[in-house]
Amino acid sequence: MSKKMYEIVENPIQVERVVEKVTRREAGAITTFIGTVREWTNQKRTIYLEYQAYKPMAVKMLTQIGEEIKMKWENTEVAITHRIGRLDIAEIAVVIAVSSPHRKAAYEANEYAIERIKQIVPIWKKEHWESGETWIGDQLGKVSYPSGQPLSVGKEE
Amino acid sequence: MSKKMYEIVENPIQVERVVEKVTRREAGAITTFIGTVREWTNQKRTIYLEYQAYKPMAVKMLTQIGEEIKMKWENTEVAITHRIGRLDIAEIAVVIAVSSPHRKAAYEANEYAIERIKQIVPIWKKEHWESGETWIGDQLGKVSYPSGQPLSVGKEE
Amino acid sequence: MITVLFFAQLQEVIGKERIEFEASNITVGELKEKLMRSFQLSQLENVMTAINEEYALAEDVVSDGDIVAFIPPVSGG
Amino acid sequence: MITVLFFAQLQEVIGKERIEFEASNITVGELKEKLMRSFQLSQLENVMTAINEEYALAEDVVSDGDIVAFIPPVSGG
Repeated sequence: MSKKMYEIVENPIQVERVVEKVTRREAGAITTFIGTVREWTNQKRTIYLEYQAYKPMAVKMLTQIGEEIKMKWENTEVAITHRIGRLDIAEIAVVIAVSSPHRKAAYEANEYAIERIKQIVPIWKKEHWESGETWIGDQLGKVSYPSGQPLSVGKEE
Repeated sequence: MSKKMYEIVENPIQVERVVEKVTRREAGAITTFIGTVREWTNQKRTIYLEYQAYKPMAVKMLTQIGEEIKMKWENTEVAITHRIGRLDIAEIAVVIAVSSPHRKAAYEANEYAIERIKQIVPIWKKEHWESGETWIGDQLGKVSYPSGQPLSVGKEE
Repeated sequence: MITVLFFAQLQEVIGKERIEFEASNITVGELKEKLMRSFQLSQLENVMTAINEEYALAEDVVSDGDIVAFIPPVSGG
Repeated sequence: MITVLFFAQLQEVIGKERIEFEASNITVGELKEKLMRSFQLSQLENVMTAINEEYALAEDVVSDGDIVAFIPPVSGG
């Protein structure tokens, strides 16, 4: 099909547009996951977020996740759009839509998609707090890297 | 709040409008369930559906489901819109949106909502097949009532 | 006066959305019996009942002014 | 010529999005060693590597014309 099912975009995401991509006559259930920018994490207040992606590889990995889902859950269709750049509080960072003839598969496959995104898709989030900024690394058990650590600044080759 | 979180409507449902009702600065995850009209059920082809509701009680029951969710999953927000009247294939019958600070609760609470709707909300679906029509009764184990049965037509009092 | 509402297949079988009649201190169970006789309905057993938009039990009493609704197995969603 | 891409905190620490240099038949592990020395990076161990947009292992070989990307722990979603 000619619709782009897996996209990295720089402008606000329209939920309806992503849902439309998976809407089919044979599907009775569509689930979506919408990830938004949360203001408070534990006691820390986020001012805004900045997402960066390795774009071509991110699209490839999103596509792979979709293929994995279609193998695991029969007759599902998947669309994922992730936004990058600066995002303010309550703005949408990611929309995952899964359609299926039956609802159970639509819920399970959707949750699988977000778990896999957090594992393998090369996208990074930088939290801008009131008190500073940090790149967040979820992949290896919520590791976070305060700027400049654990890497020390060096000179160029 | 003044937004109508639980609604029975007769016109097409905008997913975005329902999502907006639960969008909050403290939520990082929003899940939606979108129930659409499926063309094929087993080997039978649906031409269109007709939904009927006992409207005031349906809104009351949707509200109750929302309250149940807020008791079970901390800091969730819920909005549900169900459409009635005639619906064609692939049109949206129901949208459930749940927001939460964390995604696990948003998925679980959303699935709980659709299960409860199918148990207690006074809304009925009439399938118009190629070969006839049937009111569907899901509540007691997928009972269906071909028109005129098991009730026999009688005269008025 | 009691108002009784019918939906879905029940509404089609009875041919009306609502009926009104005089009665008081009748239970839901008794009301069902009465309607089954009046309309020659073979069964209302697996049809739930609501009084004033709340689900009711067979032994609950219907009073003057109440709105009773018969709720066939639901199929929303 | 090999192209190496940096992202997130790595990009900030190194101060560039990409570097290019001559090399051939070098493994991912050897390339990491070389970069750690060149940029005085204290660690690249938990940074994954992709060759031409596919995740690669330390023993995989980088060839002329390849694009190598260092992928710090991801945090999308």
